[in-house]
Amino acid sequence: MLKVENLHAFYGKSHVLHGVNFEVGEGEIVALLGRNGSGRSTTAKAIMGMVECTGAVDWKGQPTLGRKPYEIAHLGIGYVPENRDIFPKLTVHQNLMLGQKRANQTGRWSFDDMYEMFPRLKERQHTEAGVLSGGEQQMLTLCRTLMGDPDLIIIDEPTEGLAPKIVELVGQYLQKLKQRGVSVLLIEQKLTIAMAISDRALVMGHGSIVFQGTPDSLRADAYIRKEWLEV
Amino acid sequence: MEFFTVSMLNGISYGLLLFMLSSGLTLIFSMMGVLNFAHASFYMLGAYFAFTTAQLVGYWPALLVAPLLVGVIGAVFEKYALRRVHKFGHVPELLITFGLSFIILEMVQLVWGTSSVDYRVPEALVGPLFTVGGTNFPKYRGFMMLVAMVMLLSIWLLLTRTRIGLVIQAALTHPETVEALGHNVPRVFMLVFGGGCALAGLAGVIGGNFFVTEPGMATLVGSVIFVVVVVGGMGSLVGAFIASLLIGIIQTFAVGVDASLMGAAQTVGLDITPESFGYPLWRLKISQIAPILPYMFLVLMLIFRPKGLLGTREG
Amino acid sequence: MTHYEFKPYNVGRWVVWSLFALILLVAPLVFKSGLSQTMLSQMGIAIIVCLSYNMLLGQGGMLSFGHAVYSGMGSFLAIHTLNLLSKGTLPIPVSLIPIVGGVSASLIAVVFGYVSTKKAGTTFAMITLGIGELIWASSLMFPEFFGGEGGVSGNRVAGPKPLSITFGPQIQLYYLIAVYTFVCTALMFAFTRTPLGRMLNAVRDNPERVEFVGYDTQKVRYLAFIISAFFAGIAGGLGALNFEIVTSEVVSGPRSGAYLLFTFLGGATFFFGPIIGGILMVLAFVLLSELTKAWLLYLGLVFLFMVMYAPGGFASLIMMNLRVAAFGRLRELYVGYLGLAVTAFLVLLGAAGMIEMVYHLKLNAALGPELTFLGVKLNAYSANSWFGCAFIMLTGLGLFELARRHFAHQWGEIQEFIEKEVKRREALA
Amino acid sequence: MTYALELKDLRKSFGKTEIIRGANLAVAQGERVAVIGPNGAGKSTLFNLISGRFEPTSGEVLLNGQRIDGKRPFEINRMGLSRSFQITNIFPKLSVFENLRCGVLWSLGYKYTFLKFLADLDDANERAEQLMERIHLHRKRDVLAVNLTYAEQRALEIGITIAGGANVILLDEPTAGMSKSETRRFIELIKEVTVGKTLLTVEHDMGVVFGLADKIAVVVYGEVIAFDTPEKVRANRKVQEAYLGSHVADAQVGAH
Amino acid sequence: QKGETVKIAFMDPLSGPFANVGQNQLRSWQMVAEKLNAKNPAGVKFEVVGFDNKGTPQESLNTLKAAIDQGFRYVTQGNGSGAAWAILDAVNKYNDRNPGKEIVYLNYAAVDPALTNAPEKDGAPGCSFWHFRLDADTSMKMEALTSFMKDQPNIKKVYLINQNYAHGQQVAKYFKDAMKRKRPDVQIVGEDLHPLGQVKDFAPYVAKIKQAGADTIVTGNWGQDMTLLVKAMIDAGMKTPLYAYYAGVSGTPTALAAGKDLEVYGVAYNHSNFGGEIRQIGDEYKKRFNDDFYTFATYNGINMLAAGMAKAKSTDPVKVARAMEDLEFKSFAGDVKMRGSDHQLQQTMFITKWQKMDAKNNYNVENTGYTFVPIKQLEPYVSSTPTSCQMKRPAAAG
Ligand SMILES: Nc1ncnc2c1ncn2[C@@H]1O[C@H](COP(=O)(O)OP(=O)(O)OP(=O)(O)O)[C@@H](O)[C@H]1O
Ligand SMILES: Nc1ncnc2c1ncn2[C@@H]1O[C@H](COP(=O)(O)OP(=O)(O)OP(=O)(O)O)[C@@H](O)[C@H]1O
Ligand SMILES: CC(C)C[C@H](N)C(=O)O
Ligand SMILES: [Mg+2]
Ligand SMILES: [Mg+2]
Repeated sequence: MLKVENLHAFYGKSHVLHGVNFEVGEGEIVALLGRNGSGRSTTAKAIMGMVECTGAVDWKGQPTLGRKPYEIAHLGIGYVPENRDIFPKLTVHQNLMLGQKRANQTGRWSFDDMYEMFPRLKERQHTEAGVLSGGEQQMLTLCRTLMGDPDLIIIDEPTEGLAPKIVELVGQYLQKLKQRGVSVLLIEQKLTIAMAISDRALVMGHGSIVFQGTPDSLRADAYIRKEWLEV
Repeated sequence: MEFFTVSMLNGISYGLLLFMLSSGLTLIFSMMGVLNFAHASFYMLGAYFAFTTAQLVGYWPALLVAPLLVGVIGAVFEKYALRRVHKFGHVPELLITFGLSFIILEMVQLVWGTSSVDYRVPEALVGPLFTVGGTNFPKYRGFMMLVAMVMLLSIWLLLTRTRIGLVIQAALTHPETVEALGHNVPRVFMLVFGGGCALAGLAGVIGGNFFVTEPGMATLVGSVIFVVVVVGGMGSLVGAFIASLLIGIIQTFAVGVDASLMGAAQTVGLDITPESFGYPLWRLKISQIAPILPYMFLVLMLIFRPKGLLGTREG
Repeated sequence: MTHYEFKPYNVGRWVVWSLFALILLVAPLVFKSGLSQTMLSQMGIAIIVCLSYNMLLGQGGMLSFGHAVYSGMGSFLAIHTLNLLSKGTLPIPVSLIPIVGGVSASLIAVVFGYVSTKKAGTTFAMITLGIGELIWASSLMFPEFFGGEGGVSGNRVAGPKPLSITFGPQIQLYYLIAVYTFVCTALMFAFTRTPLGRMLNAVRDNPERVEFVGYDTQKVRYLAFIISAFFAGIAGGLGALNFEIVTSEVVSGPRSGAYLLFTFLGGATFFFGPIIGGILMVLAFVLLSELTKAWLLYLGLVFLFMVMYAPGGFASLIMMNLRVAAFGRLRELYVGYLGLAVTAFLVLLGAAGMIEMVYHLKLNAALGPELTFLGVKLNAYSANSWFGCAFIMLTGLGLFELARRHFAHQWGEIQEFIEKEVKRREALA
Repeated sequence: MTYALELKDLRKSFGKTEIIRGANLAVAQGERVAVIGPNGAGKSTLFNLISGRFEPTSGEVLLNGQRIDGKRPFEINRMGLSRSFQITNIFPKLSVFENLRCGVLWSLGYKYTFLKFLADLDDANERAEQLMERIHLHRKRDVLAVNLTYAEQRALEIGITIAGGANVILLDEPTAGMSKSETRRFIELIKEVTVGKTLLTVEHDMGVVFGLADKIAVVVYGEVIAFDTPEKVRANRKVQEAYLGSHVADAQVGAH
Repeated sequence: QKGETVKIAFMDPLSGPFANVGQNQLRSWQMVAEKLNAKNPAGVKFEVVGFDNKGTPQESLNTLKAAIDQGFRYVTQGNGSGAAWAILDAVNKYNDRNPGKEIVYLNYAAVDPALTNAPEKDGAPGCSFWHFRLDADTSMKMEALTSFMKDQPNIKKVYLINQNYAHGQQVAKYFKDAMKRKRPDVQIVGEDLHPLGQVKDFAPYVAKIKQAGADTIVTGNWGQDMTLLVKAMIDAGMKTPLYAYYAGVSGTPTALAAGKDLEVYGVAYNHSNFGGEIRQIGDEYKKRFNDDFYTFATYNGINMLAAGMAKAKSTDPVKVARAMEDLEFKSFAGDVKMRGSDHQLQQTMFITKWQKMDAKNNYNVENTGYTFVPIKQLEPYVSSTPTSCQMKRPAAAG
């Protein structure tokens, strides 16, 4: 579904991605692993058209490179940024509304689904999102993107700052997404959960993919783990 | 009683006029966070455009055409200039509108000259609407009130019944994220800015002939509209509405009050003579400061209630 | 805004300050005419005012629309003091009058500043706007203090005259102003290097966090506001001496606006930016307006373009080039600059020619279609002039675009080099 | 005995919702306490109440036996309490060094002075330099804080917090967003600089919690439901249910 | 001095909001100079050059410096007393400090009476040897106006509305003084001073005037403050007669025309329906610039300079200034005299009434079809006011 070829990305003059290649298939959960600063978030932004880049990104057979982020979003890619970009002055509910691309859009997910998934959000639905706790904000960003009914969702470190119990929950929900036919590109730091739920794992280092394989093969590959994941 | 009624009517209609002048500014400020110093210039443009279009096709079409033209100019400005400086922060945004106001002023003087133009109230709206004990209440004032109410209603609907308001508010702080959610942020910004300018233009069409259409007209209303927006609570439309009315009414009644501090002091037995310290201040009558009361209002409001009347946030 | 603090001595800094002093010293010897001497004097004053304004804007993030209140009230109190002095009731020399202006302005700031600085951001901006409007409006209403339309005038040739310096001739006054300019600039620079100065930056950046390292943000702003008013008042006092008349325009809104605009144009993010701003302010108001009737249009356009393309003001442009120079790459750029300058000049020439013709048609058409622009005779009715101007402008524009592309490329390459170099040095450190 | 920090029946409501519902806690001098609890339980809010960012609706906060509730943040800071923020809160346009020096100035008594040069404040400069080295940012001495990476900003956040040498330090998720190695290093650093001081830290990472804390306070729904040694808290049924989840108690801890 | 060129520096706003007035007046000076160059008794050639003082005192000082640098010895200014004071003061000081290079200042429209009187308090400047005023000052105009008003029996209750600054305050003060002398029975039923240029809506004032039961309104307002006042009166259907200083200034006539039967009187040293040379100049001016010629003082200014130079047989400012003291010369409306004691021109004043054009009064003001018809002519002595000026004359000039 998503095919990334020879992707190079730049922040101004600094060259961050050096030829990234990978694919994400339909209904697949792919984990993108790597150390801090290895370029995972940049990859996500490049796919969304938010950084300057060269190479090719194909989405359902259509090239998307050079399009504007909102156009890419309309093509069905959802993105959950890493730094909890909730809209602080809007209420929780309004934040979710903005996830929808058009007013009263109906898709796989309804407000109720979201509130069911995270009851905490339901309780806070009329609160300004800016005052939510860190973890609540994290939940909100995830739900907001889901409201846009994407076919592929790119999630950047969704479990950051979540209580262990909720981390498990998020894992379960990602599985659920998959069941409903949504592909997931999961950028993670926490190996445990990433390995537990993903179909395939990618490991990134210094701006390129240094390993592709199943979680099991990654587990088996001590060298990659040592060199590119742990210190 | 007659004086009271007339003053009340004057106050309300003046307040509504203020609202008309500042609604576009509120719109832009609340949604985009831009303090548009060229707002009054767009108001002036509206008046001049209306003057010219009214000569060509008559007043009523001008009522539509002139604001549209102003709106287009505003949108173009947003697209090619304001947008570029958005990322630099609020001060540059404000300054670029400052620069624009110079340019508009000079352009207006080049095209229409530096004297006032003879932009008149249409025949149909000349004359009294009704009479209160010998004082006419002009039709045009009534018309102004009507338009102001329509403006209030339509902006309110826009803000509460559409998602455009949400998109913009969110885009203010996190434009990238909003785009990633599938919203065409730049276009929305352009529409809002253009819309706000068009509102200013409409105020110009209506205010231009009520007041005087001349190059100084922008400066005349320049700062008082900021007072309305701030006193109402930055970005609160209803707040701006209430503030306009309050300012209009207070100012109007203040004109009728000839009391001074000196009078007050004398009633409590203090004797103030021209030799007393600060005599000019003691002597000052309320009616003399009526036109600058809004600024006092502004300062006091910000000191004691920085959010403004209905504002939800500060700064 | 990086601060390298070399102790004990910073040679570069000594050079810069000596140069500044030297320029102040010789400027009137180079520009001798009466007008240029007053202009130089005004520049000195403008420099102080803009620097003091930048204490608020650049260093404290406080956007004030009422700075003229403080410089202006300083002027008024200074001129009243001068008049007392002329009458012999006050035994202080004329050269100390600006200090009176400064002290009185800061006293006023003690009152108004308290209410203004309670909040930051837009609230602050709007309070200053309101206070500014109030003072301006009352300046006309109270002729007793503000002198009505005619303002208050005085005579600076008064009081004791040590060394037979009367301050009558402009040149003597200029040197007084120069001394004040130098000292005030030095003091304001020193301020940026003090704990309060630094906390002011911190308050600008993140007031909330400041509260959690022990500082009361409101108090930081308040103190800075008073200090800034002090310098503004000194400038006001110097202005009173320079013009020997103070009218209500010195507290006016447009005056406050001019401080804001030109401080920004000079560059609010660098200490020395406002110095450029002050100089430009005087040039624009005095010279540009004599040169052309369209000066306000030009001014507006300059602002528009500066804000869009160089939001850091002239100072940032200079600093960018200094950085290139520091890495030893400035030389290669001179061809590029030359190209840019020549082509930009062509564009300007053509555009200005047309603007001048339009203005001429509008304002002076009755005096005949001819006008002289930069020594060239243009005929506003002839297609030739228009065509000529348009041709020059369009050719200029085309060439400019070429030059710009070339330059942008070169510039980008150099910046890349510098980035790398910085990284390399960082790694070495 | 006087506690370093004591909360007595602390309550806080926002509008109608009560977020902190009668929290009680007494932290002794020199104790290192980890505060854990589900998302939205009120941990950060508790910190905000203690540090003066919010005013409690009712109840008392005592710092070394003195009431501090209702005081402004800078007053509390001057009394020897310093905190970091969950969402990075630094001075973006100042260099790393300046950021740290800002954290140092008041505690060394320089206050609002504008009669001394910063360059001459040897003690402050030295302290800032030392700190910079300790948080491994000395290579970025003159880099503006905005230009730091996220992890570096987090480090700076903590640097500013400990710069003033306060006796009671509150850290809100100090290691969020850091990689494992960085986390490890930071835990060491935190341990080092808080020797003899009182520390409260919010954490979701159980590895950190168990590695760092003498005691753990569990906040659930605005109340402190448990306050005890790590072993006892881990064994606590209620805590497991409310927070740790089924297998985390052992699995995740083991992972580190 | 025959054949010499005398350069006059004109300093008034040529850009910004008052540029229209400034431009108009500069052209008036230039055209009058051109006309009179052909036949002036001194045989000199006048050349008027514009300097843009932007209407502000401070910029006036800069333009003055610029003019001095360029060798100008005569300056003229009129728009606004603020700038006038600045120039007066600067000229005084400059002449003091630069003997032999003196400058003379012709004031053609700034009407603060204090400019030709003794200083009101210490430190303030007052009348000056270097300053000559061609316009009639506020007190003189009020003298003329009240001389007319005292004969109007239906004036009983007067309402004063003025701008709260020097000029407006003076109008109010002089009116009260004069009326007390001339018609003690006239009652002042109300008095308003409003901030200059701040009022957007005059309806409240109109309501207040009505409430006060006034039968006459006196105002010194000008510009927007005048136009908006008139508009508000028309809107409210108020017909109370209006006695104004500046009913004829740009834009106001257009507003007046909408009021149809509004009763408006003005006072000035001129009116628009003269015949003779001045009319020719006016007509030609209108043809050339499509604008009204209203600054008649320019005619007097050039004439006075020429006569002064002829008398002094020199163009040296000190000598010319001396010669112009008590000089009698021809104005557009007969003989006039520059009073030596305070340098205030003594001239005939006119009361005009706003009405439809007719055969005799056919100057179409702002193309409204209306005009200001002179209904009373007052000889110079009527409006002449005493001066407290104690002129200090330079020794060289004595
Ligand atoms: N806005 C930016 N400007 C310049 N460089 C950047 C920017 N954002 C990221 N970088 C650099 O790009 C590189 C890759 O960053 P990226 O955010 O993609 O890493 P990551 O793998 O997501 O790491 P993290 O765990 O920190 O999220 C890093 O070296 C970082 O310093
Ligand atoms: N100013 C406020 N107004 C309204 N509600 C608030 C405010 N501040 C916090 N809250 C609410 O209080 C609750 C507790 O928030 P807090 O930030 O203390 O949680 P937390 O325990 O730190 O959670 P996390 O671990 O996710 O950071 C949240 O539900 C939040 O929405
Ligand atoms: C423009 C003029 C009507 C101003 C008037 N001369 C005055 O002194 O106020
Ligand atoms: Mg990342
Ligand atoms: Mg928290």
